[in-house]
Amino acid sequence: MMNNQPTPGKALRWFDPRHRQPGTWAFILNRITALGLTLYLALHLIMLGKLAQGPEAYDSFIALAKTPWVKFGELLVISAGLIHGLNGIRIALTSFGIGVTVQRQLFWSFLTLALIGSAIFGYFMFFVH
Amino acid sequence: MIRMIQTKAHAIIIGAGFTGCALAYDLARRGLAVTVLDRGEIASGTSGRTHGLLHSGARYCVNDQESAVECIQENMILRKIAHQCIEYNGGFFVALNEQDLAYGPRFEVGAQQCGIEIDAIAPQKARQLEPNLNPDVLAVYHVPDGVFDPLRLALAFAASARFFGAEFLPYHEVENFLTNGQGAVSGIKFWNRLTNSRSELTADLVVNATGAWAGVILKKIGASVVVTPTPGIMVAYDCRLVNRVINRLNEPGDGDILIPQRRMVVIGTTSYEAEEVDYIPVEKEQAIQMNRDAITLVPRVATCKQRGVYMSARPLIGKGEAGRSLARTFKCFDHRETDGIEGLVTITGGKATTCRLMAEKTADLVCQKLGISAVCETAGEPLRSYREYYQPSGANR
Amino acid sequence: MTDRLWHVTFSIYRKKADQPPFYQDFSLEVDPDEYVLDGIERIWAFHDRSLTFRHACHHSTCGACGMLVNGVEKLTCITPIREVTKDGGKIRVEPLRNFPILSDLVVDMSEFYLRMEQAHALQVVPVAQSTLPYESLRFPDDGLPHERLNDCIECGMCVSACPIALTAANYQGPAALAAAQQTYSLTSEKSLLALVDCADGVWRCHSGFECTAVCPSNVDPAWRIMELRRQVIRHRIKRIFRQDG
Amino acid sequence: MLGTRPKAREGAFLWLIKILAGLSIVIVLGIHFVVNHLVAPEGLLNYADVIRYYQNPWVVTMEIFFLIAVVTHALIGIRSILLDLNPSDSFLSILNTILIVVGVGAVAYGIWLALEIASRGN
Repeated sequence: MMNNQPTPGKALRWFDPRHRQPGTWAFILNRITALGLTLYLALHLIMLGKLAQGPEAYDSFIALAKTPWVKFGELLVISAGLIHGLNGIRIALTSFGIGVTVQRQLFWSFLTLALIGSAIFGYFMFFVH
Repeated sequence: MIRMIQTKAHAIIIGAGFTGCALAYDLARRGLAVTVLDRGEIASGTSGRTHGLLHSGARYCVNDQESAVECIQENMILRKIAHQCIEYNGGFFVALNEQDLAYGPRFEVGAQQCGIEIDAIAPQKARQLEPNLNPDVLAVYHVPDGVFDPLRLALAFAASARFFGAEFLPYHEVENFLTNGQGAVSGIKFWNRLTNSRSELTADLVVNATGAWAGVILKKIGASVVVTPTPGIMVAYDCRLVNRVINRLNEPGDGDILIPQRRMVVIGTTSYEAEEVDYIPVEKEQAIQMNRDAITLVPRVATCKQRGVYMSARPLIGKGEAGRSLARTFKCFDHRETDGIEGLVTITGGKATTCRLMAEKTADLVCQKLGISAVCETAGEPLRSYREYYQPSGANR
Repeated sequence: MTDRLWHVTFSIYRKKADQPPFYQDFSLEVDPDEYVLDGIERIWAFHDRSLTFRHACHHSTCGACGMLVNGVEKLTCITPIREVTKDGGKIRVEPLRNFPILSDLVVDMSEFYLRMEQAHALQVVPVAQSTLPYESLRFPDDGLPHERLNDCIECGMCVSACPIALTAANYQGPAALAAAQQTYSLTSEKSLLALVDCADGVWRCHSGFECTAVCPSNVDPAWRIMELRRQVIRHRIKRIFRQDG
Repeated sequence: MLGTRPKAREGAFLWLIKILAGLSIVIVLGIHFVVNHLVAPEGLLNYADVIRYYQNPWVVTMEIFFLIAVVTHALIGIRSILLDLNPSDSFLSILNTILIVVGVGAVAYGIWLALEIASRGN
């Protein structure tokens, strides 16, 4: 076949960023953030179930959610969301042939946008509340 | 790997360059079982490293008319059967000084004698057709030159040969000949470089189509053929400045041809004799000289970057003091006549463009020696797609 | 053009039949302006005749000599040694990725060529339509219909660089998709759209743009895949309206 | 023909849905954060706020739509990652059914939850 025994074991080499272009970093980032966000989606749905169990269950969970570690986790989720979302827009645009020749600049600008966004959220989450 | 039952006559061809592949196609089409061995892959020797000129013969129409006639006839045939890898836009012979102009009349007579259709074009019109041409061009003739991709032309013949049952064994280096009691060649010993194993293969006849290495192979059996490997340099630049092949209107000399190919232009060539041609180092002075010659033909080459530079050793027949004076035609040697060895034929010399004709003449000799009456049919129909060469056997039958 | 020679070590991937692969070092005196392929050929000629590697034209028109040089796909015949290492440096040479290895640096490209054949890839194209639409480069054009050998030299390096071709067995690959786009733009054969409009065709590409980065001859397969997607969608929409209309 | 595995046509269809779902997520997330900050400046951090937030029927529909978009986008994405791991055709059909079951289950659970919360208000 085209590649020699394409085993899932080779999938780890997706994440080998050496000698790779920004395009592939975007591809790697997208996959990692996607897996993270899906995990969060599952947890989010399960946790919301506590709402159905009534006020005490939910409020005690929220108390837990205020601890710095969980907050930091939420910040990670938010930055993953920003990176995945903005990069998703980049891929949507290029996939319709828009901006293909400037895809590299798109990647860098969206990545900085996402990091700035995460910083803002981080500031609000840790210093304001 | 000995061939067990042998209904068809079996021929081994050493060398998978233009001649080897074309001969494999011709013999396979005439019903022989054919095995082609090459120490590298297709066209990894001289054939691959040509500049790709589909020769119109115009360069040799004054002083080597035999070679010129062969070229123009084959040029027209290849345009029909191998268009898949030929960019055919014609060519210019341009005069840039008085000495070139003096060559004009002899050029016209020679071309007319060889049946090469040329027509004179006003320099001003020529500059309009090729804006990057040297502005102080004095006279221009249009000739039916074309350009091909070397590897794909050989592959097209090889794919067609495989379609008719020929078998190719790349990376199999022939190390020696097998002989039966009476001093006749009965096969070859080879080293399979893919698996690093050695074996033998018998055949009714062995054809030595190794071009510039013809002499080297024959030493192993005490036969010989007078072939002088004559290396020449070619330099590729990274911008396609012309659509037509630009030749200098004069005697064959150094740096007298600039060929468009894909997005490049390739300037060729030089000529000197050499003994050892397995590896020919590139001399920088020759590359610099080629750059100067290219700039004289098309000044804007000065703004281009060198993309590649390479040497390849043409097989010239006979021993001459200057590489150029040797005849550029090809020759078929039946070693029964020349060395008293039966079952061995050598084909060498010639030009890339005449590979089909070289194969035809060699196939005629091989069939006559093996008592086969089939005739050549390779000029009639287009070759198979060169990509079919890579298909697993039987995929395209 | 310095005349001082560099001392360079070629570390070449070696593998015969089913023996385990290993790296063999060869140290050479090279002129930095020579090409990587010249070094490899010198190693074959003077050091180890069992070294197998694909090469033919030595000036980037045949596409046979694509290899991994220090981990990056390079056409070794046009890659100056100066570009990939320094004096006293090392050059790691490996076969292309994503292709079965036959021996040493030679890979099996039969599947690749079959895919190009199915995509009706052209080798000779009209000069006027032979560059990418967004390219400002214009070849000399005297109004007469000229033809030229296509940009794509079928070296397979885009497939070697593609992160999807790394694991997806049936992915048609950037080269075949780029060829289908070019042929469709010249001949509008609808069968090509049907061929590529599937989970193993244009929809499998994840915009890594690696193919365009390693392509030695300005084919820009990534752009062509995205353009092909637009053609496929346009064709689908037209077909939907035609069915209703 | 080589390359068109049994589910030939579904490459484009799923890809389009993924892109549309993705875009709608970006939009809804945008609204979500804006509305969220207007309704409860520090976020829905206690039970009462959540119940009040869910009284507005627009919010309920938006949240359900958001849930469907996220679940489809996520599952199609996961499937295309798994597709790149070269599953055999039979395994892929099992995969498809699993993903559909998970998807429908999650959406059903989400809708039930949203309606349950909304009903808690009166």
